[in-house]
Amino acid sequence: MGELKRLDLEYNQLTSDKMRLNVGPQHPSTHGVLRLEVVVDGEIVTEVIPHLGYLHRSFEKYCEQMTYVQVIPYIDRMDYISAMNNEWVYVMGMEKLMGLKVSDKVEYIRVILAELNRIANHQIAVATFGLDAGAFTPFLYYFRDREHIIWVFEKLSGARLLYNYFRVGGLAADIYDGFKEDCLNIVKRVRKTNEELMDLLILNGIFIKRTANVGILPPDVAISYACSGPVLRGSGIKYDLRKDEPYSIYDRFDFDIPVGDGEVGVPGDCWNRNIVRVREMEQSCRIIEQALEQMDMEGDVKELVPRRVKPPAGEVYMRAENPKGDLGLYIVSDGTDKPERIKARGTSFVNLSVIPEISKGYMFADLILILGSIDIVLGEVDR
Amino acid sequence: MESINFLYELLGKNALTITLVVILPLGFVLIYALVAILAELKTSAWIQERLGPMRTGPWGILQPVAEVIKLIQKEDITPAKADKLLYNAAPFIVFTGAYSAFAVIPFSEYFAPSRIDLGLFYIFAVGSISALGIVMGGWASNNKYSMMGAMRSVAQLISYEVPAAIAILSIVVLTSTMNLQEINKLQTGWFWNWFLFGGPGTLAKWWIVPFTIILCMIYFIAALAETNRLPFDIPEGESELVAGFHTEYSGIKFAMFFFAEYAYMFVVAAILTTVFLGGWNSPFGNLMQGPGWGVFWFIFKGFSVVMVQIWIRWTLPRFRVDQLMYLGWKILLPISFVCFLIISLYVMLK
Amino acid sequence: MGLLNRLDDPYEGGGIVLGKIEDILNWGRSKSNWYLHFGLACCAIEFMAMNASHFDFMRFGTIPRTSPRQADFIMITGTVTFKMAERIKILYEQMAEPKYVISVGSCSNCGGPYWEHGYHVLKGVDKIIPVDVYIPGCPPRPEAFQEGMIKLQKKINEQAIFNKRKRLKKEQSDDNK
Amino acid sequence: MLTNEIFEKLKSEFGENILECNDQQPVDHFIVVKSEKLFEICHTLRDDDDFLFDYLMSLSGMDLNENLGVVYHLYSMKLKHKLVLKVMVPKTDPKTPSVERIWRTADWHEREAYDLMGIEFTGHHNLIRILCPYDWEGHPLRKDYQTPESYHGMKTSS
Repeated sequence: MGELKRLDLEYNQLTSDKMRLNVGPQHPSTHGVLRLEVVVDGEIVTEVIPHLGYLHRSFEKYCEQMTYVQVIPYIDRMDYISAMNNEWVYVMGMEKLMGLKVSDKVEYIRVILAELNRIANHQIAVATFGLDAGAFTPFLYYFRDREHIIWVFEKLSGARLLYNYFRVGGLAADIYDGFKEDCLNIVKRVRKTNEELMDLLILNGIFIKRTANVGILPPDVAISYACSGPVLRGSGIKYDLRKDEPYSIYDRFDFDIPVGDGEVGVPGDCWNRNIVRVREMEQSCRIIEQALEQMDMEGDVKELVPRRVKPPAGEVYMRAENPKGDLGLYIVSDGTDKPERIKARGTSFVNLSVIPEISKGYMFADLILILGSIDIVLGEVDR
Repeated sequence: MESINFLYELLGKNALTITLVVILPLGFVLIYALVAILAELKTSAWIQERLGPMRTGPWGILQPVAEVIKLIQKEDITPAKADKLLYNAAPFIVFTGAYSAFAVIPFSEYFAPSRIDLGLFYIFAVGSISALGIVMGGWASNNKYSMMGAMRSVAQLISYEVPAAIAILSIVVLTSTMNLQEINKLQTGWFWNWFLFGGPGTLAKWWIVPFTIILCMIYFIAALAETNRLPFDIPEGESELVAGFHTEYSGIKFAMFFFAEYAYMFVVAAILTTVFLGGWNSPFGNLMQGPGWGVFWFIFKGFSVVMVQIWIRWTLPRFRVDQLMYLGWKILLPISFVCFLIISLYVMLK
Repeated sequence: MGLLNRLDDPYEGGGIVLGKIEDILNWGRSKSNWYLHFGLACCAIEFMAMNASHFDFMRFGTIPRTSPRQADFIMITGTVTFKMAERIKILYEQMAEPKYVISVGSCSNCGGPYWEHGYHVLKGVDKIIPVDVYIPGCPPRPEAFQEGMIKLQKKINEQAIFNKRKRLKKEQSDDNK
Repeated sequence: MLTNEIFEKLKSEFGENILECNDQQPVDHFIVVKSEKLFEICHTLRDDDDFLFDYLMSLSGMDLNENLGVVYHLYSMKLKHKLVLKVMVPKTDPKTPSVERIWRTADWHEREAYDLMGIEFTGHHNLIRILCPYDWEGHPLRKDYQTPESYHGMKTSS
């Protein structure tokens, strides 16, 4: 009996050791240089501690040294996947500060470019999410289509990734002949690929098994963490700045805001966050079509561009709906031609902060998918 | 046993012959692995609308050769804190496990290196050795990712060995032999004599045909899991475990893992071919049947199965470790039991 | 093909046999290049586009590896910060010889747009690890990646494995002429 | 609600802790408050039925030469109104209450402000550097920051 009791005691003292895994900074699926310190119990994740700053390029310090025009290329390099949208936020903020009102043609071109870039961004997001789940082929299909969007940007701005195309008060160059046809072709292509990829990836049984009911983010937690974009909408909250406080000319278009409705899984899980992106591509296509129809080709896109940008002293907080969520720029001007301070509220920075909250208790393989479903860009997290 | 080994008959049973018999499959494995690697590269490229390697010889067909030449030259790193003995032994054990299975694989009616009566049993026994090597390698690397990969690998092997064995066992009930050569001979004739379609017999066999097809699929799924191919490649799942159990291996030792994976792919394809697809038999009765054709049909069928494995790899996403277990224990195992029961019933009634 | 071009060259020292073996070995290494993609910033996205169907980096016989042990060259694509620099060094040291480094983009070549005022950007990755090929651009176009890859293959093809000393001497005397 | 209405309501509740309301700026209006009662003020802003500021858009540290400042940009998901809140802290003793327990997103924002500006948020559960390496010296976004010569043997200037 005594022997048994001793054995029993020993058995109760047996605990499984927790293992501390270092995911990143160099890891195939951290989407850049994020480092996650993960404590795992077997395969179950018990704690996640993110370490940032591996791409901290001192963006805000640079802004203080540059003139207002020189800031634009640096803004590009923040969220480098959707550079057009980033520029737009900055340019809009500056125009608000200086009281400029740009012409309709400029607004339409900006909307089209921003929506094209939104599609490009979502394509990368969905593609890399599939890659995290182990599906390599959809990744290449999406990149094949993205290339056509890049070509349009290249014809406009000369660059493939970081465009430096928007200017305070206008654009760097006018659109080229055949821009309309190119855009319509892209829209056609995007729709076709999305349909194809629905079968191959999004509604694939294994993919649904992997992503549905994983990494659930409840709506109230999402708001408390100030999530935005597809992460917030994936939780079922209809919040989109394009509708909620229509900036630019978004009130002229007819489009829907897709939210995670729990068609598969529950709202707030990885699958729903992902499907929001897929559906948003379709909405962007609709906006592009309407914009192309309404657009007037006459007019000069550079007539309001000032030689020297010198806003009055003051401050403005400008935010707009970027593909990843709302990017906020807090621009403080002291009346000189260099900004006093520019603070960027990185969308990915804020969205990433929910990772420790929502990844506890899931498997280690799920953590990678949760990270993928949030769609971060480290350039924006670390700035 | 009437079947004869062509070489034994030609040269007599002496040391030279035995060496030849041993070396022939090795040569086959090496050439096959090179072809399979090329096939993998080119098939993936084709699926993804790319070209694949193009600059190594015409259409890149020398790519695997270049890779082997490169891998031989690479520095062979042993991590300082690794368990040296196990670390160095692991790749050899993995390759041995895959290669020794070739001892009983009947390439033709006239060539099977060894014709032991327990052929199937032997393959299952030595097939598990490679898992042992994977565990050794993963544990000895002293790397957390490697260890997780190794653990997953064992769990996976245990889960999928059972349904695979039961699927094969059902066919053994039908054939009442475990000798691979005998199983082949039973399937001579047209393709409806294959065990995929219930094996030889009268029309009365029709009601077990669905079950033999299901068994074939069960074995194929389990084989995918045992060879660590997508969608079951969680031991080396790139997106989470970096490179899994072979994270720390470089140079020629990594090449051995690489070769072993492809060799094992052919082993499972060979079993599938032999047991379900008629082995070296022509699908068209006596047409194209003969010693030379036998080798052709066997390799053709085996390679087709390998190509299907490659095709699946570039199409599907990956399972999670618990879902993999679920599939193995709760879906494949019960179904294979049911099929086993029905086939036993059929044999009893016959 | 490098092998065929080199067959016409006269072989100093070494002889024809060693020369040929050397060529075959170099050929293998230059045509089968597995890379560790060290994606840091913007250039990584362009590199992903490079990998995709339109440009198809795998045409050069490159295969992405996720473990540094199995990689032949490392692609540093993006801005190297001080926090990252030490990790790059560790990773480079973990790679098996022979190993090469391609530095992609202005940031990792010299600091790029972040070369002047920043406090947290390393001004060029060559301050910590030796670089074989620099690919300029911010970010480089996929064509530039291809050019860089061809440069690397050329470099590998010209390497001496046997009779290194003799080869070196000959090169020096050639330079002196 | 407009900024001056919010100002009036806060003034009636917190008295002299609410310093001024600036509606002269060309663009954004803001309210300046004292740092002592900041936590309570923020709590009211989030929970009061008239405010319901449940969404902290941004939290920025500022260097205003003699003072350091923290700027809070608030938004209400239900009532769809915005507010800019400012706090000044002296450079010699830059301490202000943390609002991390009110809006969880403030956690990382405050760490960032601490890292780059050196503002200490009292009551924060884990106030460590977030972007710079943990052994970095100084707070880089301050106007008087001098970049160190080298870090771990690597030169910081080109």
